[in-house]
Amino acid sequence: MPTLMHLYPLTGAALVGLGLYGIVTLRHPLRQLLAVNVVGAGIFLILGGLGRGTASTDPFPQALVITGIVVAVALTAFGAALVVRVAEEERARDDTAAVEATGDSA
Amino acid sequence: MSPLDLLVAVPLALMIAAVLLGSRGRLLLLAAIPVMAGLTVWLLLLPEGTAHIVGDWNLPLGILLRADGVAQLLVAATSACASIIGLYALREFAPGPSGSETAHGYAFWPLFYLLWGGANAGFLTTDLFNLYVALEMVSLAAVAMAAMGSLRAALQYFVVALVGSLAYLLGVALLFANYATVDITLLAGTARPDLATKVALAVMTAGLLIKAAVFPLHGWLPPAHAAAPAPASALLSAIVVKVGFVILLRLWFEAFPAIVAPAALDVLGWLGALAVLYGSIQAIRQETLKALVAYSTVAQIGYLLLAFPLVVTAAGSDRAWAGMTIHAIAHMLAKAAMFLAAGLMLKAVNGHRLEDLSGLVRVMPLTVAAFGLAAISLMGLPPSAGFIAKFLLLEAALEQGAVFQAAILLVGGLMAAVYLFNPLSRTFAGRDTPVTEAKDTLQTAAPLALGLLAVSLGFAGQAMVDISAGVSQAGPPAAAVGEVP
Amino acid sequence: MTLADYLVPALLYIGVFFYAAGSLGLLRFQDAELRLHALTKADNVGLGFVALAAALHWGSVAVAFKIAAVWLFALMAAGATAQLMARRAKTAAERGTDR
Amino acid sequence: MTLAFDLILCLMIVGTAAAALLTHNALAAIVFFIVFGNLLGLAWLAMNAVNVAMAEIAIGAGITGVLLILTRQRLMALGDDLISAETPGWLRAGAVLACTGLTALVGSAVLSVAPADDLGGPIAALLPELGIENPVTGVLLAFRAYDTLLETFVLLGALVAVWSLAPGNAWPRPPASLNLAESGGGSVAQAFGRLLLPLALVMAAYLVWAGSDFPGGAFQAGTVLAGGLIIAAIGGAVAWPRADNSILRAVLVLGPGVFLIIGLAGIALGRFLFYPPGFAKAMIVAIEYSLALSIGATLALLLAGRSVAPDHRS
Repeated sequence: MPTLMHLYPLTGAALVGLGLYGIVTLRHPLRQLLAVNVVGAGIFLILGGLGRGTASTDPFPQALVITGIVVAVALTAFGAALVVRVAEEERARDDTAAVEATGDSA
Repeated sequence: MSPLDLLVAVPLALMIAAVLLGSRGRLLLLAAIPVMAGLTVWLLLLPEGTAHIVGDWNLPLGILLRADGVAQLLVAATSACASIIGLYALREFAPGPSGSETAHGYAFWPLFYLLWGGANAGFLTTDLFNLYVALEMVSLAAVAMAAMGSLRAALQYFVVALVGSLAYLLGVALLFANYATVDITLLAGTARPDLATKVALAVMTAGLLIKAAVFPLHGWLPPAHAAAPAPASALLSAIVVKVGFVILLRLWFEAFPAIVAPAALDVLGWLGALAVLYGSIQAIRQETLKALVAYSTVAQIGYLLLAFPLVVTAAGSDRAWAGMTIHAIAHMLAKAAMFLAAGLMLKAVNGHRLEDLSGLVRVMPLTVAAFGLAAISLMGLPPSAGFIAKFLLLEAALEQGAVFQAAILLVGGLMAAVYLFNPLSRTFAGRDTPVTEAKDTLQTAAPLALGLLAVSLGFAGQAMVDISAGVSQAGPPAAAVGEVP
Repeated sequence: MTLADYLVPALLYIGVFFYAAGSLGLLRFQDAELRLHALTKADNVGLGFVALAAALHWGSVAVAFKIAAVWLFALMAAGATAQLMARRAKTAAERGTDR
Repeated sequence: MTLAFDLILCLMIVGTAAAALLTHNALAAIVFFIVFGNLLGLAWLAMNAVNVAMAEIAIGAGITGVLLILTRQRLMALGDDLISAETPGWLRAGAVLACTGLTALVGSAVLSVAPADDLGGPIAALLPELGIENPVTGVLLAFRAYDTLLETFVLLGALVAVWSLAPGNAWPRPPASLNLAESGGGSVAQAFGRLLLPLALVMAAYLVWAGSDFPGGAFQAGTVLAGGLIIAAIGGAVAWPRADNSILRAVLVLGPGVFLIIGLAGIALGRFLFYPPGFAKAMIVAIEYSLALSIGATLALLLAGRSVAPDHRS
């Protein structure tokens, strides 16, 4: 029986689908990282939104969501650093290749 | 006092020390090994079904820690693998000659303890959300270690692992909303075959299959495992993939056995069979040693899933359960031994291809022997632990008339023989390769010890079967359950 | 109905008007300096009116004090950010790049 | 009125998320993501979850947003134009189908569950034992303290993992400077940074203290602290320390360390993470203050990134 209380968790379900679409179709890893965060936000909305009573909101899922948000930012930060490092390495490889190419022709 | 929490707390305390000291503090490992060994023995000696809550908070609010057979065996194997891999890594991740430290040398040690503590936390808890946090501890350490080898492969691994974790977390959210608890022992008592439960189980399983690198979701594993430094590869293949596998066991056989359709188990069994065949064929085709060993992991994970339909069937289910669990720890020991041995061999010849190995047995016989011992267990030859596992599974399969599974078990063993014989035979044949690396006793001993353990554990087959049977099917200890609204 | 009951919505409408003006400026003005000008000045006045409405609505001195602190803080943050952005825009314009 | 508000908010949340995912411009995507995060914060407020709203706005929108912007800037400095390669049409069509299917499946699973506050009652009954009034803090630091303990190690581990990416010649030098105020006339940014850092400290201390009884707590406080540190770094008021700075390392492990020690001390009294009766609040506040400090430093350094080589500019 759908109720108005389902509005936010349903929004969460939509975010999960949208985010997954982003992960699949976006090719740049930073954009994928952003999409992953959208999925995470959707899951949190489902977790917290289904814990709402008529008068109060269950503090238990709220705490789980806060834990989840912190874990998400930790992983996102590492992922972002990894993306930058990969780009840096590829840039360095391109530069070396360019230097070698000019060296050969000279 | 209880080993259930200390097995997590001690590695975390060591992680703090490692953050403070970096590779200068790496010799703390020598203190950690006896402590963790003692805690592991204690864990193994605990009476069957020992469990207690954390702090003073009963279920469903609190978190229950429990020593069942799976946890006991996997924690023990993790202790053995981590200790020996750590000893091997002492030389690899050490300060340079002038006392200067590298980022890898610094970061390896905190990540190592994070992985160790996270894996133990995952094996010992019965709480699905707690398992999520443990899973992320392990994944984070694993990706960072993979990045020490290949950044590209690590990035791919990272995205895949993140998607797997999120799928798992989505299931946890649905289960909590549906049952107002995320404790496996409580879920087992109240499980209903409703839509939310089925969707939750489906997305969690999909996420965990990705994390455990089950065919066809294995694509990330070979590049990441093959490129990482040898100790990191060993940790990834031995320990990390087992965490996802154990959560699958918890979900399918503990929380929801009552509502799982046999057809669903058959699907997992099929996936396992495909993984065995595909991984083995790929391993045979590889021309570099570490890629071969990595594809062997894909194949060996397949056996774990192959056993799923055997376990739920009543007849001989104990044997299939034991075979599956023992296979998990046999693979841990053997694969850790194999990656360490492979690392030493490749470093010695300064190459990575199979043909670089020619004549190596004359130069480093002990390392080749370690590789061979690990191969014996992976092929499932007696008297190894791998043999016990495959024998139990085969017996269970034949008893249940599961000819298909039995055939896969035999074919998989033969294919393992093919792909593992190839590198071994190269070390015996041909010209001698010039060897560059100076010998290090500890590093030579490490894979040998793991290989010997993998083979000799076969003699403890009955003991392992007995331990693995220690599943507290009876539900949570009465004292641990509070007022359920 | 007390005076506050009329004042609160009135203040809110005034606040929203300034927000709308600021947003319009952001969209319509030509260069970075003008846009910043619209954003920081009009929007902060708007925020001030909304804050005033909120303070009146709750009608407690302690809350009003907190809201005033928030507004002051937002003013400082907007000023400092706008200054940084304007300087960046200026150097970018001098260099002839658009970043 | 509320229904209209909820509906519009949900539509805006989905809309900003879609914009963040579908736009070609990476900067626009990030900006939409930050707006999305702030709208989510409003959604949590509308759901009476103030603690989560604060965490979402501060961490989900704030820290993650700054992180994405900094990462974009670093990538552009490396010549990465951040253009996501066009994916083939069949893949997009398949993804649309699959994701619509998943949304429908998850959506119907969501609809099959009746929203209910199941554990609020039992938690409220136990709070007097702890001596605190904010139930979310109670869950985080008592009932689920084990989760929270492990989570703080995930955060610490993430920083170590970021540090592990430092190139060979860079370790253990400090991360790249964020200072925007170096080239003369930077006094406004600098003054703001100088002013903000002590304000952030006071604010963080208040959030921890208030967090026992009102919304707030160590994670929100740590984020405020991290924000202050970042602004101060942008203004040039603080410089990043070297990774081998022992004071820095002590600050980073302080929170997890105190948490672990209190947990282990509980073993002497009975069980891991057992708080002695009557001292629960004191223990929780001690853990939270040390955690807030460590979380603040960790988050700020996660944004700052890893060591960079001496000649590196970004």
